[in-house]
Formats: sequence, C-alpha cells, structure tokens
Amino acid sequence: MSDMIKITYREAIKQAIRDVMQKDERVFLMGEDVGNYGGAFAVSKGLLKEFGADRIMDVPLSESGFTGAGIGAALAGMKPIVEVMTVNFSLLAMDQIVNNASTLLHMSGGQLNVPVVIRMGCGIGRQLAAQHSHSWEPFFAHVPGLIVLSVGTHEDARGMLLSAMQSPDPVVIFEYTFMLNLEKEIPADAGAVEIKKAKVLREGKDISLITYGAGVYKCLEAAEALGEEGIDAEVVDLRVLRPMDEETFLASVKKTHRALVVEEAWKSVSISSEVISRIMEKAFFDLDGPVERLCGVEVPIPYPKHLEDASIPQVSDILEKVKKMLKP
Amino acid sequence: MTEEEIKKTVFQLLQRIAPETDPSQLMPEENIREALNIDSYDALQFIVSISEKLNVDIPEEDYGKTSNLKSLLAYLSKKLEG
Amino acid sequence: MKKAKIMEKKQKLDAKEGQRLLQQMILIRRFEEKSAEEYTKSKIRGFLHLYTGEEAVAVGVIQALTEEDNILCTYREHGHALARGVDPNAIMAEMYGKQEGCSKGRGGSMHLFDATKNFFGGNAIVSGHLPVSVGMALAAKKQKKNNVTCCFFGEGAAAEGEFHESMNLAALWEVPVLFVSENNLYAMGTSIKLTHSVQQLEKKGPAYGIESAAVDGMDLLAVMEATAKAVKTIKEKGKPYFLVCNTYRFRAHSMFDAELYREKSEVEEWKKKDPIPKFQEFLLKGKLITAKKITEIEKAADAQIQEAIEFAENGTWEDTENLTRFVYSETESI
Amino acid sequence: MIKFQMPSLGADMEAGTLVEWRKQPGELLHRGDIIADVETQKGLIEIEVFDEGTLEKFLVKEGEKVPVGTVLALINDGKAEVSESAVPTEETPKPEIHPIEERPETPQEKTEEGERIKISPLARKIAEENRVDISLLQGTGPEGSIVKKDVEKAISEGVKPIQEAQKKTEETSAKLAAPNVNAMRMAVAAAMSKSNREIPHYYLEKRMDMSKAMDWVKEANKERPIQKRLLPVALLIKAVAKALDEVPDLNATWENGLQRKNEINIGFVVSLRSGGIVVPAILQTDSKSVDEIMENLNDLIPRARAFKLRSSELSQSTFTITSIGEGGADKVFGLIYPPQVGIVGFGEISEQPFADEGMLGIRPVVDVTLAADHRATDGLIGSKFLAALNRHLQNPEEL
Repeated sequence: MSDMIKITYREAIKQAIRDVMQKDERVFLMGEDVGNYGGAFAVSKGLLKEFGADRIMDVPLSESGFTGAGIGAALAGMKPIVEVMTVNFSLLAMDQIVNNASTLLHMSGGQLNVPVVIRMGCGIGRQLAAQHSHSWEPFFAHVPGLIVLSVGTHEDARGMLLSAMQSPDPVVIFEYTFMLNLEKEIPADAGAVEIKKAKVLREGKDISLITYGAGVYKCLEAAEALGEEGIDAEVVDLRVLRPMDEETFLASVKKTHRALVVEEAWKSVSISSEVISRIMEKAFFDLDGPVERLCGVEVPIPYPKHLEDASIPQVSDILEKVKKMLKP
Repeated sequence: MTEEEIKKTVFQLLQRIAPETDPSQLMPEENIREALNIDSYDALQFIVSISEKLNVDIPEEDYGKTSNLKSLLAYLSKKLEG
Repeated sequence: MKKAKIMEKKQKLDAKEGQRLLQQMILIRRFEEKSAEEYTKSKIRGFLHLYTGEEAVAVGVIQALTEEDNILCTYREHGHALARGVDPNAIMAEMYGKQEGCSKGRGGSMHLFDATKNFFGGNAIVSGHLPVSVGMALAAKKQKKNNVTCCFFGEGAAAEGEFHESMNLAALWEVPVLFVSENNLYAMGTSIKLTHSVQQLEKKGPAYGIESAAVDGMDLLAVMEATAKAVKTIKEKGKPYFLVCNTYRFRAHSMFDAELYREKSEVEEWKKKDPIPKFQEFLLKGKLITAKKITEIEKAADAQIQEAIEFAENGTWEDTENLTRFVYSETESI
Repeated sequence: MIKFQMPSLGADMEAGTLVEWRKQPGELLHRGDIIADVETQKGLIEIEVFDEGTLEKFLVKEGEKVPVGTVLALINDGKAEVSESAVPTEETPKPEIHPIEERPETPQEKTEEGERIKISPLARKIAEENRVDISLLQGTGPEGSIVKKDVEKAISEGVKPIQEAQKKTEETSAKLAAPNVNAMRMAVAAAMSKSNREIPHYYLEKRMDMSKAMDWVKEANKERPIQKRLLPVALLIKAVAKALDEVPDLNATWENGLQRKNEINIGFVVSLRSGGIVVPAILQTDSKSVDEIMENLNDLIPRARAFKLRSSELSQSTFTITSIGEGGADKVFGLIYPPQVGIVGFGEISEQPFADEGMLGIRPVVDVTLAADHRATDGLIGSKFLAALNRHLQNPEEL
C-alpha cells in the first residue's frame, strides 16, 4: 500500500487543475472570480500568481457569453476549463451547453469536436435557500453528447479532471461545495482516474446502496452502522451520470437481490428514476423485493437548518429504510 | 426466398416443435413425422407455423406433399414462386 | 457616404476579379431560386431561409477574408457557404437530407458545416453563435495567430442578451472578431421599428468601445471597401470591429410566410437596388465584362446547379443503424 | 404539357384555397412569374411558376380549396409527354418498425379467493424450478409477499422429490428445461400400479366408420383460416362427451359407491417428448363446440409440453380419452385413472375394408376401446356407450 496523505476535497481539485495546466499549454481556466478573488470557494487561490492572468481569466457576469466563448475556444483548438461558479447559474448558459457544446459534433456530421470541460459547484447544506441550493444532475444527465461526472470522493476530486481534459467531447463536472473543507486520505501518488465506470466502494451481500455525489459518504457511513447490526450493505458510487454505466449496479443487484437508490435531487424524473428503470428492465427476475429510493423532497430548498436537513436524505433515513426493507 | 433460406426456416420451425431432435440430419426422402416422432397435433402446429412464417396457404389436400424434406422444399419453393 | 471618393477606388478592380465576384452573386441568386422550386416539390423539407437580395453582403465581406479566417453564420447561410467555396453539390445534398451532404445530411439547410473551409455553420439559435465567435477569436489571440473570426447575424440578434455580453467580452478581451450585422429590416415578421430603440445599429458599437461602421449592403463595392477597412483595423489594432450592412431580402422570411408584415411596394422599391444588375452595369461600363460573358456566367451557374440537383437526387439515405453516430466522438482523446 | 400542381410550402401545409388566377389561359409564362394567389392558414401567398410555356387551361376554379399536389392548370411547354411540375411524393425512407418481442406471458396464479399471489420475481423463479406450489405458501416479505427464504424453507421441509440422489442425465432430452424427467416417470408408474391393483377392469371394443366425420372435418377446414383448422380428435372428444351425456354412469367416480358427476370434464392424455404423460382436462366438454375444444387443445397441449400447466388443470377430469395416433399400434386399451370409472382409447384412423348395407368398400375407420370399472358399471352400459358414440360419429354435423 503506497503511503497515504490527508487532503481536503478543495486541495484535491486545485492539484488537479494545476496538474493539467502544467502539462498542457492549451489549457486555461475561465470563470467568475477565479483569478484575483482566488475562486468563489478558494479552489483556485494562488493559481493566478502561478499561471498569470492570461491562463487564469476572471470573466464578467455573462454566463452565456463566457460559456459560449469557452466552447468557441475549444472549437478553435484550445482546452478551456470553464468554471460556472455554481450550478444554480448554469441555467443562463444552458442554451450554449445544450444547443452548441453537445450538438455541434452531430449537426456537423462528425466534423467538429468541442473538448471543453465545464466545472460547477453544487450541493445543499449551508442554508443558501432555494436559488443557491439546486441539484440539477438529472437535467444535464438527460442530454446526449455530454459526459456528466459527479465528484463524490476525494480520489475523484483529485483524478477526474485529468481524464476529462483528454476527452474530445464536452464534460460537465459536478463538485459538491459543502465537502470542500472535508479532509480524507488518498494515495500520495493519486493521479488520473477513469471516467467511464461506476465503482463498488464497499462490498456487501444483503442490499445494494446505489448513489452519487453527496450521497456517497452518507451511504458509506450508513453501511458501517448497518454492519454492526448484521446487515451487509454494498455501496455503489455511480460517478458517471452520462453515459450511465449500468453493468456495475446491475451486477450488484443480481448479487444482493435488493436495492436502495439515494440522491439529493428532487425525486420526480431524477437519476434514481433512471437507475430503477434499468434494474426493472434488466434485473427483474433477480429482485426479492421492490427497489426503493431516498431522494430530495420536492420543495424549493428552505432556508432554516431543520427544514433544509429534512428536505434531503440523511444517514439516519438510510438506516431506517434499509432495516424496513430487510426486516418488514 | 432461396431454397437454402426455406430449408433454414423449415429446420428452425421443426426444432421448435421437436426441440431435442436435430432436423438437419433428416434424409431427403425420410418421413419427417416418423423420424422426429411428431404426432398429428404437432404436425398441424408445424404446418400453421410454416404458413405464417412464409405466408403461403397449405390446403389439407397438399399434406401428402409435405411428408418428406425433398417434396416439402420443392412444394414450398413452387408455392413461393407462384 | 462620399460617393465620389468610393468611385475612383473602384478602378483597381480587374476584369477577372470582377467576373469572379459577379459569378458568385449569380450562382447564389439562382441556387436560392432552385432551392425554392425543390422545396415546393417536397424534395427539401423543414425550414428554408433564402438569401435572395442580400448577395452583395456575403460576397463582399467573405472575399476580404483569408482561408485561415473563421466564419460563423445564421440559418440564412447558403449564400455565405457558396461565397466561401463550400461545394454546391454537398449543400444541395445536405438539404435533401442525403449522407453525401456537407454535414452528412444531419443538419439540413440551417446547419451547413465545412471544417476544411473553417465554415462553422449555420446556427439556428438567434445570437447563439456570437459568444462562440468571441471564444474562437480569443483562442486565435492566445495561439498568437493573426486570423480573423467573422460572425454574421441579423439585426434581430442585436436585441438578444448574448449580443451585449459578446460585444463587451470582445472589447474587454480585445479579440480579433468581426461582427457583421446584416440589417434586412425585419426579424422574421417584426420590423426594426418595433425591435430597436436605436435603429442605426452601428451606434451601439462605441458604447462597448468597439469601432463600428454602416454601409449600403446592396452595393458590392461599398461592402468590399468597408470590409477591407474593418479587417485592416482588426489586424493592426487587435481589436474587434462591428460592421452593419443595410440590406433587404426580396423573398419571404421562409417558405411558408404570407409576408403580412410588409407592403409589396416596399419590396418593389428595394428590388430596384438589386445588387446584381447594379454590379453588372458597373462592370459593363468599365469594359470589365461583355454581355456575352454575362450570359455564359448565367448558363454556367444553371449547369452547376443542375449538377448539384442530380448529385442530391443520386445521394443515399444514411442507414438507420448509424443513428447514434456523432453523439460522442469516435476518437479516444485529443 | 406540364401539370402545374398546388405546391407544398411547409410540412404542415395540407391544402390551399385558390383565391385568384394572376395569369390567363394563352399567356406566356416565365420562370419566377406569379401565377396565382393561394390562401393558407398563414395568410395569402403568391405562387410562383418555375417552368416556361403558355398557360393552356385552368383545372381548378377560383375559390376552390384543394389538397397539396392537386393539378391546378396545364402549361403547354411544346413537349408531347406530360410531366409534373411539383411532385410532392414522400421521398423520405420509412423507418422499419422493429418488432417488439412479446413479453413471455407469466401465468397469473390465483388463490381460491381469486386475488393475485404476491411473490417476488426471484422467489417465483426458484419455486418454478423446484415445482413448489406457491399457492400453499405463507409470505413473510413486504406486504405479506412470498420471498426467497419462504420458498427455500418450503423446499427443505416440504415433500422431497422422490429421487434425491439423482444423476443428471446428459442425453439431449435433458436439454429441455423440464424438471427432472425421472420423477415424472415414477409418478406415472405409481398411478398405473394403483389403478391396476384396485380397479377390476372390463374391456369392450368397436370398429367405427369415420368417413362422414372425416368429410365433415375436411369441409369445415375449408371455411377456416389455417390457425383455426380442426383435427379429427376434436370431433372424437365432442362425440365422447355427447355419449357420456346419454350414459351418465360412466361420467362418475368410484369412492365407496358410484358418485355421478354433473360436469363432463374430459381428460385428454398428452404424451411428452421427453417421455411421460400428463392429462389436462377440457372443462364442460359437452357444452363446448368442436371449435372451442380445438382452441382448448391449442392452449393445453403446448403448455403441457412446456411444463407450464397448473396443478388445478390436471385434477378435474371426470373421464379420460387416450389416442394412439398414427404409425403405430392399431388400437389402445387404456388403464383407468382413479377415481374415474372409465377410459376410451382411439386407435389409428386408417383405410380398411368395411361392409355397410351389404356393400363392401374401403372406408377410413377407427378401432375404439372402452376400459371400465366393473365395480361401477357392467358390460351392457359400456356397450350402450360405444353404440351412442358410434351414432354421434355418423352425424358429425350435429356435434
């Protein structure tokens, strides 16, 4: 086992950005407050001094404008990283992402690649109220032509961007801002990670906990607690929300015969809706009970802490639901 | 439909009725029903499935022409050209 | 505009160049007429927006650009594609939906692409390609190339938020982009009087610190003149430029348009300023062409268009098995 | 001559009203001339002509609304052959519709009260593989559904399959997804030996003329699509049902005394390709038409051979028929299925010499046998039954 280092989720992301910028001249970071302010959440602090204003570009508050410009620069041979401060502002850039980035390759009959990476801060949990607490992974995961990644672990925070920069197609990366200060151990020599497959983070035989993003560490915590009560839960981190890797979670369900999907996004037309449909279609005869899910309550996220906590699945909810499923 | 394709379809349909047999071993003049141990009920099913798959009508008087592989294939290809 | 001053500059034009430019305008005019005919025969479906009347803008601007320059247009882009040298056969096949089309049949009339000619499409979301043009110019600046990115759009686009964001970004980042607004007075069915507080669009440029000019879009020589100045300014100062070409479309917005929003008399008035006969007169007066040569050019254009029709007719339908191709790239990495 | 047609100006334009002709017959037409004004849902549109020639004649009057493609006028272009100007033929390829494979129809188990048994897909699969009758199980899963451990418990506690230490036979017949074939063989053996041990059989036999019946079937099949074609056996079954109607003592069971049955459910012996037999019942056979009986056969036989019969379908016969079919023995004497009191055996229908009213001819005939329980009936009743059966076969149209 190579020696491990303790690192915050934020530091892992910054290392990834520094790596790709050092390795490839064509890479540059553009986004609101990424330069002089050091990044809205201090992710890019220090990068301006190291790489200069030409490669760490502060942009005006014109999400459609600068996202479109990033797409144009990618078309013309550069490898921009566009930072949309939070996913909440990405709606303003949706036309550029959906009608240009993810469509030009097809409309041009395969002539034009758009190798742009768009990073977006997201997630719930610091009482930012409705307009600043959106989970729109399902929106983007619905669009053919996009690669959509959800950074649920520190290894992925350190490694996903490195692989995303190689992609000839547009990649959208969801980073969970409330995890930025969280410290975890990762291998000291951690580097690029593949971005095509889901991953079993904990083996188990009684039930499959299928999740992504903010749900990953919650499910791992729940699985530990369940272990003490004789329930052996398997935790599957989807990691790639499009194109979705179904083999991994189908194999898991075929082993455990039970599944619980956990996510923070609103329940209707969500990632869980897609995962459960695929289990129904391809693992029906392996099910020993209906697939269940814990999702965001369908309400604009409220400001007060107790309501905010009640609107998304917590570890206690996962424990209670699993026990109900296994011991009715 | 070439004769080869008709033969392939016939073998497929016979396989469906007599799963544990191997129709391709049939000798051209060998009586199909005896060789593959097919009773009158399954014989009717076979005729129905042939008529649906190749969409040809097979009146009862022609049953005689379907007793062995050689005459069956000849009968069917004539029907399909007609 | 000081008409006289422009007149003496025109002498520099030689016969060969003059005839080439005329041939381009005539080819565009007749290509659009043929497209209309093929549409009524259901050979072309979907939306079809024709460039008849505005030929001088595309020809005039594009002749001033080099092969390295990038071009991005709107959905009314047949003229620009032809002026840029995209193969008429491939354009017609594209409108027929055949896989021999310049976008493999997948884009249709509104989405003509040709990467070999740096022709980055027909873009059908109004002003959607403006930020993209700024980005391409930004990339050129970073790569220290000295090419220009030329972005065509109508006066309708100038009312979109993205127009303002793009103008600001272009000026702020000082990128080599040439914004060309083809002001044909109507955004689909709404006159400019009902869409712009300030109808002389060139007045908007200075608000962002962008050098701007307006020109008579029906006068090929004037457009050529103005574009040459614009490109020179961009290359020397490394700053964006905003050129407004006042022009007019003789046909409807698209094929299924009763043109309730404008008077027939207005259309007739503008037809008197048709750029093709005006330029023909200039060439004849300057002895740069003969009437016989003009007829030859017209015949050659018709032949070229007939060949394009046959090419499209003989084109093949892409197999539905390929339906999901080009959603993701087939190369592993760049 | 060119046919000038109503042009299609948009995919959503189906028709147009010809408001006004802008050219008159005899006028010369040039490419791009406006030939007419047409009213559409979008308003009045000027229609161009793309051909050169003289306007010959109008075919549509002003004010008429006509669909796209209608010939509005003829233009004389000096050429003999008639061509069309606007040919709105639909050119785009029709995407072939991929056939959706039918979902295998899972049988709906019903408990006595009729509502559906709740069982997880996994539990159902295990139950089917081990021939466990789930209607007997108590569910411990969510909403009282039967789950895997319930089925596994039933298997371990329940009736062990008789041959536990069975070697898996490799020959091709094992390839069939049949549960183990030997268990089937042993079950048949047990029933037959019980029958032989306990039931005093008496046997009767009669050769019956099948010419009228066979002709009737031939005629009937001419009017029916191939899928609905009848087999002679369907006729035989109906004839037996009618005969039982006249001789009710044979439609009964022997359980300390003769218990007559009011329903006539005829069990039909189906031989399985992998060996062994099952005997599904056709319920109320007497009130069913020959077509309905054929339909029952078309449902029961394939399911029997695919081991998809439900236990309830195998336990309601009141009388049984066995038919030896072609290419083998001439006749068959059945062994009664307890607690029934009779079984009819049909031999092969074959051409034989047959005397009828002093004339000797070749007729299709069948040797019919009856094996009956002497505790329940005597030979006279058996022979009365065979006579009735023969009479019905001579009047097939009444069946």
